[in-house]
Amino acid sequence: MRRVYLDHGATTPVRKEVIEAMMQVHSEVFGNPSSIHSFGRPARKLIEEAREKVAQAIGADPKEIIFTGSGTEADNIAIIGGARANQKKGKHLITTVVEHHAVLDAFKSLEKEGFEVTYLSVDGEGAVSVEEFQNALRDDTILVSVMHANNEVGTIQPVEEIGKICRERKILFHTDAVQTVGKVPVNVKEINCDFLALSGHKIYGPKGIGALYMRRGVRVQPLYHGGGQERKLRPGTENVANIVGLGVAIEHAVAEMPAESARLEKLRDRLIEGVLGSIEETRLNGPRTKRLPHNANISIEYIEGEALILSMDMKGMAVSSGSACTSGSLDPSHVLMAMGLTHTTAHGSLRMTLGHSTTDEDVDYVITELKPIVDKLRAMSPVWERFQKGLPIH
Amino acid sequence: MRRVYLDHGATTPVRKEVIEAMMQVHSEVFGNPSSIHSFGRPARKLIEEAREKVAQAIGADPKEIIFTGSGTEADNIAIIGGARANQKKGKHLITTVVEHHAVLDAFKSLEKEGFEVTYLSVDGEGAVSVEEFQNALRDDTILVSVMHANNEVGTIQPVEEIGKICRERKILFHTDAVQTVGKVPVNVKEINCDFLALSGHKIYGPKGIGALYMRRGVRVQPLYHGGGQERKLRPGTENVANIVGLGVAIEHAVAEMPAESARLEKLRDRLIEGVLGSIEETRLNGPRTKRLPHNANISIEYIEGEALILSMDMKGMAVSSGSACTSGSLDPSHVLMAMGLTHTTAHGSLRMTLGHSTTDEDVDYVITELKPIVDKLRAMSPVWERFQKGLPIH
Amino acid sequence: MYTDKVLDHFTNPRNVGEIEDASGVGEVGNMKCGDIMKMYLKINDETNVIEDVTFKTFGCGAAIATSSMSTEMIKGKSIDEALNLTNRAIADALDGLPPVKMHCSVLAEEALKAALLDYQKKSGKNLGLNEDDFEDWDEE
Amino acid sequence: MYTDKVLDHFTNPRNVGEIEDASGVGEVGNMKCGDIMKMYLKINDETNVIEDVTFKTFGCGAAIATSSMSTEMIKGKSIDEALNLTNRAIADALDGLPPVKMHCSVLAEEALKAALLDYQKKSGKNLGLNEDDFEDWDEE
Ligand SMILES: Cc1ncc(COP(=O)(O)O)c(C=O)c1O
Ligand SMILES: Cc1ncc(COP(=O)(O)O)c(C=O)c1O
Repeated sequence: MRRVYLDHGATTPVRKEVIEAMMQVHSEVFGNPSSIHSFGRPARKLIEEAREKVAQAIGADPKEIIFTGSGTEADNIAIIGGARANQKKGKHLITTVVEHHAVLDAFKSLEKEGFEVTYLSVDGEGAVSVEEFQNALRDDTILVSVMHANNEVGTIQPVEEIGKICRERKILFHTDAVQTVGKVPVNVKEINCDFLALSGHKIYGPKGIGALYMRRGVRVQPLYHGGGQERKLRPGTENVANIVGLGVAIEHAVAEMPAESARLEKLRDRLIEGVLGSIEETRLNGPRTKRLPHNANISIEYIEGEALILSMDMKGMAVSSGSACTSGSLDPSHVLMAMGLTHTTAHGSLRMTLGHSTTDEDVDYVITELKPIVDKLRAMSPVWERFQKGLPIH
Repeated sequence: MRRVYLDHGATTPVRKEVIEAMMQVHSEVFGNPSSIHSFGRPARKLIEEAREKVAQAIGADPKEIIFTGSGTEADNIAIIGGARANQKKGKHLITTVVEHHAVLDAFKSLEKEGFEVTYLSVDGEGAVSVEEFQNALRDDTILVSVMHANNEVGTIQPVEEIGKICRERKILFHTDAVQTVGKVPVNVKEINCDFLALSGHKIYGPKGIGALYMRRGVRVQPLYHGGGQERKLRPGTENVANIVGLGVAIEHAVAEMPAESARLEKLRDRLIEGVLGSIEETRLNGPRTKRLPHNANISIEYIEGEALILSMDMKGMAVSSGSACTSGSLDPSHVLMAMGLTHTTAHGSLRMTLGHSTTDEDVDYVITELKPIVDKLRAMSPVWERFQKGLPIH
Repeated sequence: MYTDKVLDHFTNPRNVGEIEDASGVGEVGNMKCGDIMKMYLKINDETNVIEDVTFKTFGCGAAIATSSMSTEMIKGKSIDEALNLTNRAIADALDGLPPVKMHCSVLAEEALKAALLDYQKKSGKNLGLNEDDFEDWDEE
Repeated sequence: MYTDKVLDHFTNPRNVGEIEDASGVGEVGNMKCGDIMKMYLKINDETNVIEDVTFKTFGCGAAIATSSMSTEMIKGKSIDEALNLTNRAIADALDGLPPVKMHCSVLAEEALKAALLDYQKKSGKNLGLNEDDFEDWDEE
């Protein structure tokens, strides 16, 4: 059976060059980077080389890069660490309703500490409005976090404008760029951000490594305590192999971006058109153009997402859904609900995220195989029955 | 030139079986463990298998194991998370003056939050006294942390007794077992602990992975927020490869422990005797017997540790020191100072930690090569001059 | 995540469909939770035997599998036997469900009881079912 | 961490030792900080030229290297030239020091000044050095 991996938004395979580089570290450069002897020094050097690569990829200075254990950690250090370090200046924070849980839950925890958070709404395509953002600003606003692009529907946010306003008002601005690095240009100077989070496993690097860009001069309160590693913000012996892996991964990701993103965009468009054209009662979620080049998010009405994923999986297609059951919770995607979708439409959403391995044949395969699956699930669905009989959908 | 790695206490090489297992994960099981499709499910399975191995190694239930990004993280979650979750019951905490910075700095940060911390002293061999511990207990004591064995001088602490008293009084007990797993038997039931921290890179596993044992029923407040991974205590996409690596490493470490520890103990004793016998004005730090089997910590009076490390490094010997300059701070090891050593003696300390690769020839090499190095540094030392002239050492 | 039995019932669900002249029909769940189950029963009024049973389900893999399994478990059985079917028995018959999916088995039990309640109303027989019971159904 | 020059001066330190009949001897640092430097000067009273200089140092690699380098930099120089030697010049001559080690170069400068102060006292010449300056030495 053909296997078609269309879940690159969840994680990517580790590229060959990355695996090779990491293997070499594991077998040859095992020293502790904090050791001053000849086993430790090469490890330190590898870390600093990787730091340069990450800095270069996003237009930063190596001194501004802190390696973390994940994108989640980078988000948390920026948001919680940044808010706590600046709470004397004010207690108001701004973010959006469509952030990843790594951001959203960090803000929720800050609310418990006495911070006030404004959650910006989004329009039907998942985009925040700069105007609403401006209206939300207060004299005591100290930190703003708006993701660069959304992980579910791929909407790219106006971070440059928001960043510019924050800079003018000396408000810290964080952006979660976990989904954009290697997909669209990411430059900390253009975004005008003080913090930026990225993650290795979304760009063909290893899992368990992320990086936080922290602009020179910005201070945060550490969340973990211990050794002096990573400017005391991420104490603990460094994950040298994964740091090296991230360096190699980001270097490749940025280099290949122009060609690869154009290639994926074409495939994505064909996929979207193919599915919308062949299956009735489907709709694209998120914007048609201002979206991540590799993201297709489609609602297939009257069937439920997990059932769809499982059925597709049995035909070799790996996809994800913004639906309830995948996460073990009963709520449909907070992103889709924030965009104004009904529960029915949100539950039936299907996210297909393309990547290196995706070919024209993969797209054809999905277009061909999806329809019979949908037909089968709809034949089983009491909601589809209602729809066909013209009865109200509750 | 012969290369002799005697810094296994800082970090260990990654064993072949671990590298192979991790490589296989990187190249074959790249899915996100949270994905329900056929790319994600095998990753989840690998994590749960590794969890069983870790649990088994320390006498715990798999449900009681949380994978973290390092030993430091495990320490922080237990101490900060445990204290915060229980602050309604009391604000008093107890630890020791000889803990690793991952523990000590976590307590320092809790002091800033309003907790009161008692730091137990140690005797001349680095051991805490159960009696002093009992006297320190208060009605509002909620959490105690005593390391299983010290990373610098190898002193094994009476954790079982302390744990028993804590259990009786329903006080949470954490132990940092980063240095003991795979060296001496570690069993959470015998230690009577509620938390236990361990780390991959001290047992021939990868860097950037640790585990926290958290006894069934115990609750902590998370430090990072985001996805639901690792019971919401370590959110972020799991480092599957490193988790698998830790599983393989700990399984081997525990299996080979009886034979390997006996072997290392013999080598260590020969090393200690050789150095003490051939170089005047030297002393063993820490206990002669109740110490980690692979740890030799020796003070070589009247010379400074970093100079010693560098000189030994130039002859291929990788060791570490509890002296000032290695850490970029000017303070000599807090552990040695707590044991009552003078600054002179503390600055001249040398830690040699043996491991898999250590052979009889290595030990001979160190015994032969160390003396001329010490002679040269002493010839340069104004303090040695004072000593020889019978002048007071300030 | 799912046992082979769950996957089997999900992939090849038994007794999917409607029964034109059903003796009782029950529908439970709602769109918010993302699970709706509808069950159709054909009951022999004389023997009280469930001669046919079908379902339609909007929901996740577990929802579909528990629906399918529950129809298999009551087909050809008496009303009394059906009334004794618990959600745990359904889950057990599927070799277990992940904890977060146990509510699906509850839903399947509910759908069956709702269909029997409908039959109670239509047939005038007293099966001991009470409309109110459906409000505070025990979702474990 | 260390430059090749630092490692060279650490491994092969120049001018190690004592001068029996030194014109001036200075010792700075303390055991607490882990660095003690002692410098011996042989000065030609007529020409004010530093004809010989030696050191003894207890301390880290940087402490030994900066001691060694500073003796090289002043040997054969006049007192005035020696007085103008800054810690930064010593560090630069070693192709730099890690930030945490800059204090070692300060110590080397201090040891030299202390030895010159001792010479000032012994010779009765006024070199413009003041005992008090050693208290609040500018450690950058
Ligand atoms: C006793 C002890 N605790 C904690 C740690 C920290 O472990 P990690 O480096 O995995 O953060 C170490 C090692 O560095 C240690 O020796
Ligand atoms: C937008 C966004 N932010 C944060 C994360 C978290 O990254 P990580 O899995 O490395 O913790 C992800 C991916 O899961 C993401 O898509």
